[in-house]
Amino acid sequence: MQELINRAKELLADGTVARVLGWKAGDLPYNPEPAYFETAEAMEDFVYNGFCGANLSKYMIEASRLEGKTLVCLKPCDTYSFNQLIKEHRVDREKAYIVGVGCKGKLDIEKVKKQGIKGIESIGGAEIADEAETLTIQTIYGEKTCAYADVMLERCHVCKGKDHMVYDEIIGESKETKDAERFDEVARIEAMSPQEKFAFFQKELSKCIRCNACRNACPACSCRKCVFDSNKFDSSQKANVDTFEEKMFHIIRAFHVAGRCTDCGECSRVCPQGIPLHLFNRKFIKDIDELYGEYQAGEDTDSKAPLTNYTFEDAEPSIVGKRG
Amino acid sequence: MQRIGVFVCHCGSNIAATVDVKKVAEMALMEPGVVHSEDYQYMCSEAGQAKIAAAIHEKGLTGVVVCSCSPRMHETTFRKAAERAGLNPYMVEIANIREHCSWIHKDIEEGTKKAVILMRAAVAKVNLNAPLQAGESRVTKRALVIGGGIAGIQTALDIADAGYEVDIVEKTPSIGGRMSQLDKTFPTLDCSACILTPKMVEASAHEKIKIYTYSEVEKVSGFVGDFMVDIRKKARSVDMDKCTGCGVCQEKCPSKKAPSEFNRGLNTRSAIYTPFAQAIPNVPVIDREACIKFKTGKCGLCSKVCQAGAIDYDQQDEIITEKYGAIVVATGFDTINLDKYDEYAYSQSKDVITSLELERVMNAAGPTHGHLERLSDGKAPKEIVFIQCVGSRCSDDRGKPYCSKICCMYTAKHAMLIRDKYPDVNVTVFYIDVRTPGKNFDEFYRRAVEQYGVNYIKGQVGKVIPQPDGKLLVQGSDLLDNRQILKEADMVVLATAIEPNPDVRKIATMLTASIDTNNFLTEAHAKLRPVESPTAGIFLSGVCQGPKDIPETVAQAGAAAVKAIGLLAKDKLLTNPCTAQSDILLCNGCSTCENVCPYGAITYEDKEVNDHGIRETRRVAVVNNALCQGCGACTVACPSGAMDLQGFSNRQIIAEVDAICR
Amino acid sequence: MSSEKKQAELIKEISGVNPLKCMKCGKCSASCPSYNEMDIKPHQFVSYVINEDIESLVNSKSLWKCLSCFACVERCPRDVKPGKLIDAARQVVVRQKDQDYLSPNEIPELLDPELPQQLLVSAFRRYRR
Amino acid sequence: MSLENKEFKPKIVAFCCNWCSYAGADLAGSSRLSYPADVKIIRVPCSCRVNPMFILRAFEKGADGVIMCGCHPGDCHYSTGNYYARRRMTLLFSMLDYIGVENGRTRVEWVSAAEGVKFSETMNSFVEKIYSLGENVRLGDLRCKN
Amino acid sequence: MKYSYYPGCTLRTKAKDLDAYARASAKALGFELEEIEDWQCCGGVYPLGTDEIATKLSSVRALNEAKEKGQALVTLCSACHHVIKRVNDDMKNVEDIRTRANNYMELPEPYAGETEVLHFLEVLRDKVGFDELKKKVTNPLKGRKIGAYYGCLLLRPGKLLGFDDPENPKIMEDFIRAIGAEPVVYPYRNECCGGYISLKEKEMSQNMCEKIMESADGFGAEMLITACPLCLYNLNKSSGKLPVVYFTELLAEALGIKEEVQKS
Repeated sequence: MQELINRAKELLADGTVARVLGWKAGDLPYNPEPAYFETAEAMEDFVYNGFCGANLSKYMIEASRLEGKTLVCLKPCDTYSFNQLIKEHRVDREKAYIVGVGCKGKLDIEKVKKQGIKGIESIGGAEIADEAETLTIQTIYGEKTCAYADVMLERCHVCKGKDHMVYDEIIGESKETKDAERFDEVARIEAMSPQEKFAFFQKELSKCIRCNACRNACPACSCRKCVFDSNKFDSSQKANVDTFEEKMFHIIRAFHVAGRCTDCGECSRVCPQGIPLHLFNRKFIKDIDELYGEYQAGEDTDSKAPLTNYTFEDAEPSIVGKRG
Repeated sequence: MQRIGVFVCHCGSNIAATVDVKKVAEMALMEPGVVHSEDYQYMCSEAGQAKIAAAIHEKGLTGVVVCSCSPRMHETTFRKAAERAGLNPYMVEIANIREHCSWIHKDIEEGTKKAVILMRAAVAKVNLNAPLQAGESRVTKRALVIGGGIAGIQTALDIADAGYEVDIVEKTPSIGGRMSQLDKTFPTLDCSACILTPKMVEASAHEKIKIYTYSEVEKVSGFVGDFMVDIRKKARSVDMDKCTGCGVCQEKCPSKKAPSEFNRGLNTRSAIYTPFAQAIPNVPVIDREACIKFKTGKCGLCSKVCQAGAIDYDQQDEIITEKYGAIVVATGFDTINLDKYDEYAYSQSKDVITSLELERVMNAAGPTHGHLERLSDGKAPKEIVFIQCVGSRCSDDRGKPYCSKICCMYTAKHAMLIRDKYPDVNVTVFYIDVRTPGKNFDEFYRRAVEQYGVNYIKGQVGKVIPQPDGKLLVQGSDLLDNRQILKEADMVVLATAIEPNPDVRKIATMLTASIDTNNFLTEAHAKLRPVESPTAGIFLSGVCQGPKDIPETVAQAGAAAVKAIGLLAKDKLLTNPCTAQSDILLCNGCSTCENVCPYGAITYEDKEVNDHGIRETRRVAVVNNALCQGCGACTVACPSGAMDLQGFSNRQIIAEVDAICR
Repeated sequence: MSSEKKQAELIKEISGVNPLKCMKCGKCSASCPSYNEMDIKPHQFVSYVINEDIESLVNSKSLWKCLSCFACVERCPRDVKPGKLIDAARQVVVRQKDQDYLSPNEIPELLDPELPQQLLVSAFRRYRR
Repeated sequence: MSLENKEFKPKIVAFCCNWCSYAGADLAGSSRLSYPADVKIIRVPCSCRVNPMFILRAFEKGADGVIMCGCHPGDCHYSTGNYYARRRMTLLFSMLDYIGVENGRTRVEWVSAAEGVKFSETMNSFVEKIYSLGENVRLGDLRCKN
Repeated sequence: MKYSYYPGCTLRTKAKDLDAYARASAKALGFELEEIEDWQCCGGVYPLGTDEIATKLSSVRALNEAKEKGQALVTLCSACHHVIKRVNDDMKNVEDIRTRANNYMELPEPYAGETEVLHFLEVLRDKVGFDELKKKVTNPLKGRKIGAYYGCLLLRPGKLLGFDDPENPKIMEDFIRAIGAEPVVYPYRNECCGGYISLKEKEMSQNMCEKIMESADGFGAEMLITACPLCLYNLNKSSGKLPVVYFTELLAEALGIKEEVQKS
């Protein structure tokens, strides 16, 4: 982290960048939040550790409009999102100085809490440079430990890899954390009976409180105005609770980002209700891979997206019934 | 709030028999926005239209719903009527209660219920309609004709005579097309060259016509009135300006083994060649695949003998870009490949030939100098058998499902010509049906039978069996006699099915003109718009649209020309106002819409916007309304809903959905 | 349904042939190697089925002269395949009781030392239930 | 068609492209080829105009089945519209299947302007399918609030 | 390379030669024909009634056995090839037949036409390659003028069997060329010999064979080859103008193993 901070200060000092986009410590040891730093002094609050899960790519939409370059810290998976935003002309590559930061898997505080660890005062072992494979947690009830891998975010178990897709320089090493197959969960649901599938999704979606956290965090959901907020589809009748958007919000949101979603997992990470929203996006990704050839959004900035592309021999929609 | 009038048509009893029209009109009054409703016997009649006009005036209608036949039938009629009464024509919507309702249902209650729902959907839509104004686009006063056969030549001449510039693009080294390969033409038996060559000369001499031979259309963009076309002028290796057409190069060329395309491969030609003596332009090309100079670097004889110094081995393909207001497709046909019909032994015997090959055999400039002889041994045949419908009228994948239309007549012609010139030769024709619908056609065929003694046998041939002595045993049916015939012949002529020139698929794709399962270009309306493609500004001339003979081709060529002239005569075109439009405030500038637009109608511009007081420059999508055809692909691709389609907006369609599911 | 109609339907069903596709070109009869042995000619089979004259069809000599060589099937331009109709008609006959065209009793006299099994097997399949 | 359940009259929305399928439906009409009145057609310029939101909207408003018809691949009036539509619908249908909505409630058929018979046959078979599936409760009921 | 092999009834009795020469030649060419266990007769004719199932089961059994071994199924006799290939096509493409046949068979895993069915000649052409065969010929049959007799079963229906152009086939001609002899093309090579009809209509069949013989003779053939025991029988029953042998006999001869086979 120190290397990162030093380098950031250097770049601020020589005027290469006008600001730094990173994370600053929150009120709790596990909730750092995205922040801009414009001076060396301000950098004192800068943190980068296992709880810095937030994908900063999306902030670059806004930062692209600011005067001067912004140094942005992107983890390997964040760079896919950044690339995708370049492809969609939403960020200006010239306005970004990308520091590819190392990552050894990001942590899910909910998983820590599920282990019965409460009253947390401080957490050791979450530093990136730290080789520790366990977290040492000081709580008001004394010291507790848990395995790092056991409390990682779901997305880190199916990590896309430790390579940055786009960067100006890389600081810190990344670790391979993949220990599960990306589509296993989707396949498990696909294998269910229609009744089971429906029951599963009905249960999950019923938890939704329409707080829009998923939409706010999603780098693909970067529309100036969401269709659910505009009157273009008559889809935002706020008066009635049981409206179109209420029922179909997540399906439509997933469809809107289909072929653009990099599977960064932010939606599920930020959901206060713990809905596994990534299962929608990942279903589309799985289908796209199977039907139209492997495609990873954000891997490059110029390939044709699956939904703006076609071949003469594409599968017919009836394949859905035939696949069983 | 709109003030909507609903007009329910009885269509005589067509609608009224299955739909309670009074009830539909009555129910309409309960719909939001509806201030007037009435029913009438024939809404499309003058009296019916007058009722609509009257209601517009008297009730101050802002929208009209007509419950009647399909919008494909009378939408334009009603829109024009409304326009005459001072209403924007795009404030009219049709509820299709005939084709989609009364004609398919029997129960009145059921039919009425459905008609009411269809009416509601249309009313819901009109409630959200907005007046639309057709835009204008300019017309480039020049036409392109693709294909230089008789169809293309005739079309070009007619357009040029009307005073417009025309370019002909012809793939082969000369214009003339299939007709130039024919010996005589039915039903008058004039010599084909005698009537075609003057037209070729006229076209090449016409000051308004420019001919690009040995050239192909490479790229087409733009739209009706304003097409931009790239034409590839293939390297001829001969300078067209210098060449005098003396022909010495062809005589001296040592490479003479290339099969002659013009003579259907029945003999050979030199590597530097003009396809035939009357070729226009009379400038040879070098076939680089056959030329010794190009293959080995040695030779160069043609260059040495050319006194004009016209030979240019370094010539490159050239791309010419030109603008056109109208494009006429006249790509013609070829005969089908007979590989799958070897029961007729076409690949096994040289004496089994196609009718087009017979044309060359009969022609004085052909491989046998016009003598009727067997290609295997040069002997004069005594028995000739013609087999009709080879590959035509086949429902399997070997042939074509359609009738090729010209074969009955040219076979009668061939039979007659042979009997006339060689009275000792017996001619037998195996036919399934003899089809002669045309002026003086049946008389012509009867002449072959009655005056020339051609033996017509009703029945198809099953197999042609080559004999060790070189004769051909034809095993066929005589269905009228109910017997199987074994007939010994010296020559067998196959009336081979014709198919559109294979290039037409590529061309149709470039033009976004639709094509049917047989690769014939589709006309805009089978009966009422037979020479227009559904794609605006594209016209069809000749066999590319369907099998036809020379008189029909020439007639269609003229018709296509008239349609093209009608377009070129306009200074401005009104464009379809149902185009996409992007909401500048919602646009993310993501380019997704641009990627799916088939017309290149969407571009991105940096524009100053005022978003609730915030002024900034944004990259936003801009639709060129002249290019946009209104398919709507972009509207669905757009994630933010910024892109919408006028006349079929998201809200309008959702309103229809809601009305139906209510 | 009349019994003739039923039989016609049965033949269409067994053969999978739609006789209405026939355009009466006669290419089947032109291809048939057994043509001269047949009383009802291949191209006529179609009209017998269309006209529901199954009686004549099943009593025709042609049934037992067709070689099932598929020349007519291969060459039929309309995908009608008269050979299949003939086979179906033969099926209709041999499926009826005591209508076998070949009885085991005749076999010994038909045999000769070179005669391949295949011939007996296939003849049995064609001629018997 | 199974009509045992006389009570159930399904609501079926058919999106038809203007150039092929709507014309095919017209041809079915002018050929008097009947299909159940439960089908209501919405005219769109091209199958690529059909937004998945329209389909979800229909279900949400109580439709029991939604079918989309367009020109055959390769025959699109706008050249490529139906190719995009084909991908969109395939993915949408797969998603609906994934969340447990019966696959039979959605269908895409390519119907040309000449295929009046196909149009009517398609609608008959689709309506029959919807009758066999019964009323659509799931999509209207995806997110029950507790 | 190992193939499952279906000999068929006649190759076990009257046409032992066809079989013996084929097996020996296969070995010489570096592939093996592994006879499937407990095969049953294919029935000799493809059941034309679309409603027949029972008569197709023996073929399905053979096909399934090859599938379980993961091998292609090779046939020699034209009739067996015709029947098995077409039944396989039914199993692959005709749902009704597939379902009903599988119901009868009660296989551990339903059979759906997975097996590739190859005629011995197709193995020579598509797997070994005629060029490769030519290299292995030790005793080229130089100067011999040979007419190929295809008959009907191998070729038709052309689309289903996919063997060769049914009107102008050339696989046997290429084969003849590969073993060093000169093929004689004659128009009756794809006409029927009369087939099973020779049991009760000897004269008809003989007339047909006569025509075939005459045509071949007229074009200069000195002998005929065939793949079908029934064709061989019928042709031999005619005037016998030309000798008729199985193609495998000439193959063995060209590979220099004919005598070896005869001895064993």
